[in-house]
Amino acid sequence: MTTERAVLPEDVTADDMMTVAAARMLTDGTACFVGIGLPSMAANLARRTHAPNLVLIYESGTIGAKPAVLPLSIGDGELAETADTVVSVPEVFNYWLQPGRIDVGFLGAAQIDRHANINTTIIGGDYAHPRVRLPGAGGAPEIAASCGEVVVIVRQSLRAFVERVEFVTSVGFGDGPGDRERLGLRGRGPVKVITDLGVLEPDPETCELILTHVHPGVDPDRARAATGWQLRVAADLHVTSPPTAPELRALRLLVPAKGS
Amino acid sequence: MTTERAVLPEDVTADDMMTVAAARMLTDGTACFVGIGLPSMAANLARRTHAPNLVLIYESGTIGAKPAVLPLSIGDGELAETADTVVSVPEVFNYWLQPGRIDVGFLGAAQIDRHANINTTIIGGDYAHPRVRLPGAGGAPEIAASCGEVVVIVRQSLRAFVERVEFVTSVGFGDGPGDRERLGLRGRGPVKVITDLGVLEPDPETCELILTHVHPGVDPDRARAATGWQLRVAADLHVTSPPTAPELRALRLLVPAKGS
Amino acid sequence: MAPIVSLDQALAEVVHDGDSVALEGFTHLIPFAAAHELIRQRRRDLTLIRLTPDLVCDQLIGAGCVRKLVFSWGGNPGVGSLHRFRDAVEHGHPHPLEIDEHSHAGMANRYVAGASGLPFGVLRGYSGTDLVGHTDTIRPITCPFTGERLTAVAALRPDVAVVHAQRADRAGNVQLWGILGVQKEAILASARAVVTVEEIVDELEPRPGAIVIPAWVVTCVAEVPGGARPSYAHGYYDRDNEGYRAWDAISRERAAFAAWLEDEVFGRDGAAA
Amino acid sequence: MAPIVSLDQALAEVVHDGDSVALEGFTHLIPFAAAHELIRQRRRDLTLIRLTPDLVCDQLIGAGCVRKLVFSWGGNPGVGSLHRFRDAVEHGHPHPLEIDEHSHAGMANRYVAGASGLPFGVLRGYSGTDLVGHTDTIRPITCPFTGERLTAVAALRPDVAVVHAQRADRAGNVQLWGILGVQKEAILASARAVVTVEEIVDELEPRPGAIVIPAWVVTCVAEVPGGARPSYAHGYYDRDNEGYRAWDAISRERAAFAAWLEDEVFGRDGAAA
Repeated sequence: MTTERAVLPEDVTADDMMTVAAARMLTDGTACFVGIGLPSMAANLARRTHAPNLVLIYESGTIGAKPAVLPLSIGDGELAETADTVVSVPEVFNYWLQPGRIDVGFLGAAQIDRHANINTTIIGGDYAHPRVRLPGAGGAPEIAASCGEVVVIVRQSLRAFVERVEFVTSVGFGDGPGDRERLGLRGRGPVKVITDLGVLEPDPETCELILTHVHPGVDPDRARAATGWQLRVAADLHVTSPPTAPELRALRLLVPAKGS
Repeated sequence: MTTERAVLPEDVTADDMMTVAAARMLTDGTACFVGIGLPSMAANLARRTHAPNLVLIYESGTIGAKPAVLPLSIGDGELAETADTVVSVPEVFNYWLQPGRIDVGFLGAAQIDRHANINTTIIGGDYAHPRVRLPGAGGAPEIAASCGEVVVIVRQSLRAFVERVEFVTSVGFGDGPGDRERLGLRGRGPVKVITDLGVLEPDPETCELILTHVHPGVDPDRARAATGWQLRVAADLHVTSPPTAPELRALRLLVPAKGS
Repeated sequence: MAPIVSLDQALAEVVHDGDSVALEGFTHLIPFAAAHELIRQRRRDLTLIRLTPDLVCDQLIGAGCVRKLVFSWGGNPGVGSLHRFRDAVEHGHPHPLEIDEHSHAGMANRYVAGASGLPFGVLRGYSGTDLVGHTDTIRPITCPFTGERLTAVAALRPDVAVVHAQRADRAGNVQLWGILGVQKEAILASARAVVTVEEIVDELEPRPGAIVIPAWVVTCVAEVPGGARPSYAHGYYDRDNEGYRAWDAISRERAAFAAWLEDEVFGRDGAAA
Repeated sequence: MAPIVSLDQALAEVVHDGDSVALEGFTHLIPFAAAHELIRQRRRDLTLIRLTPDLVCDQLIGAGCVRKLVFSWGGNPGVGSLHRFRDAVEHGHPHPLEIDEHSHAGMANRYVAGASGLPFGVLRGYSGTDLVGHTDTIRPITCPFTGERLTAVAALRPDVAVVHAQRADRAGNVQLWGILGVQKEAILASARAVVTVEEIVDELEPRPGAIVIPAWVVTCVAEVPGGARPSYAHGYYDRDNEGYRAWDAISRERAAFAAWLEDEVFGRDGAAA
């Protein structure tokens, strides 16, 4: 169990580390369906570092977008101007996402549970009278269902990492092994959950998310304390390698450090 | 019963009269789904005479085509160059034809029967071993089903006008009253069959095609003799008015008279 | 073939209280000016249909125009919550809001079915999600060839579609380009369609990536330059991202929103728009 | 991302005996050169899939490459019959031809279903026609919301799509414009796709009405100027209507066709094409 306590350089935040770690999950030349926010940031970082031929697909129908500036929405004009082609919203979901042509789906989450199910619909109360009404599904349910695999990016906290999501907006592994097949979900589902503390991966046996990586300077106990279920730690826990100079340079060009 | 025997001028053939009579069926400002051959000729004649704002739609996805020359196929480049918009073949059938947006479908036929059902599939033998294999359905079945109404153009002969088509490629009135509703066909179906001898229309009671017009110089008996069922003649049989000078001029520009 | 009229006339004639109104434009070409005119005309009990209710729906909901929302993602893109939408769902203010909630793929296929004259669309979706339990517009369907279980969604057939586009010609043929969203489907699925445009031109000179909606499927067209702000019109002006960020503060408190409504909506004239 | 190869290499690597091959192009951009190369390579037992089998299918059928034809309209547009097709159906020459016959709307929806990863498509069609009784790829389906009876058609999932387009860039991104037909659907419904183009260019300068097929869904591209003749390539050359008329005489007699095959197909070189 490798637990040398490397720490991150002063100028690298946990969010920076999370974004860099997420970007590293993307293989050059593959196609990635990109959610807005952290996923978009990480995907665009990947395209500027090790994956220049990453094909970015946004639910706005922009296929092969190469934004020079980070888009605020999934429908910024920049995406259409730089795309290989722009198709209608029905087409991007029916012809491109649904058949499983897209290798990786990159999603965020408000709540994620032990079996990597995602909630972006309500928190507290019931559906008719929620305490907090979240935006809802968007493209996520079908991205989670049909992409070859799914990578989730979410900050780790007791609020976000729960035993069981209050509302299943997008299915990870349902109640466990065999559920994706039973539900007819053809993609492999979530293979990695990238947080500001480390990386979680599903246990092949139980489909339960376990901690496989911590970021430099993060004690596994901190990750446990930020998780709403008994988080298991992989026998061979790894420490994420800190951002390289080129990764940091590219990240800073993408998102200037706070205050700069 | 008006039966003054006007005759057509020397230079006007029965086909010319058929085309002119068919063109007259189209109302300016309506949308017309055009089959190739005689229908296309008649529709383009209408656009050059009384219906300049007729919207021509071809199954090649050319919507609002304004061909300067008569196309040989339903996919000539001229149609795309002059169209208001060009859509894919799935779109023209799903978004434009199927919902019933198109007022008139203009069809040809190899065989048509007493109830205006159309055969363009086989003649003689059986389906597996036909004596004559015809081209088949193309867009006709759905044009016949979904256009507001249908106009058929076909030369009248014992071979073409049969008691019952050997193969129902496109449904007119099936076996008679109520069949279109029963089959879920939402358009009114064939309202006119224009031939080189006259015009047939369905009897509102029986949906049987009866002779309502003869072209100038045509005796109703000639039409009867060219029909494979006991053709009834309307009590108030009319004689088609011969082509006007402007109609003839436009027709000649469209299709030069044989030998000229 | 589609008359060119003023914004207020267009909406007064085409949109009535209680109508179901598809207000589309996917981030791009959102018909803000038309929505503000609906507020000025004090339309009530509308069923608002939109994949991504963003500021435009927050405003209509806060102004009390909306009885029911049919949607798939209700947020302020890249910023956060829609506070008027949340206030309606969480506290029933200004009055309770009925919702019919879907995913983007489901909504897109509901429009496609409507545009195609079909009662339903089919997709691989919703399976295993809790969305299924909260609407009657999602049902299972079995493939008659393979026996495979898939999902059917009910067609959308709005009374009216309201969209914004870059241009129309004097006959009312509409041209739009850039991100296409579901506008064509929304227009073709709806019984009537109002289109606002940046400009009326003599000739729709062809453009790469542009689609044309023929005038004969459009009810009327109104020329409203800037009609999509703070959203954008590709080739005319950019998205006002600052405006989207600023909305968070404006919409957070009922009073601030009411003041905004007075100044920015009721304080302006649709005929002049 | 899609390799640029020679015509003969492209087809030798991608199309095998017994494959189902979608050969599309709706009057426009018909891949004649690719079809002739299939004849030269003496492919056998192909299931040929095409809405409008015209001369290109007449040639493949007459040359004995085709075991089964999946189609919706088999004629010589504006001219008349396809004599080789008729000879195969009526007399089993050069050998019997199995057929799966549909309407254009049905075929289009079968491609759409295939491109969408669905096992079937739904349409209002075939009801009351005799087409229903002669194929098992048409079945009734009931709307789970309204109970309405509609028609389902089985998805098309060809082994290979072969299409012709105007241009590709060096990465293999394909651009086509004019009449679009079902080429995009055919490519996306198929396991592999070969695209022949009029020219390879450095940059796909955007064009009105053009669609782009990304290289990552294309298997390989071959540059074949004139590859659609006697069909046409919008912006490059016109349809050879005389050639279509002339085909009637060439194809009417088996001997004349055999002579044409020797001279025009086997007498030419695919690598040079």
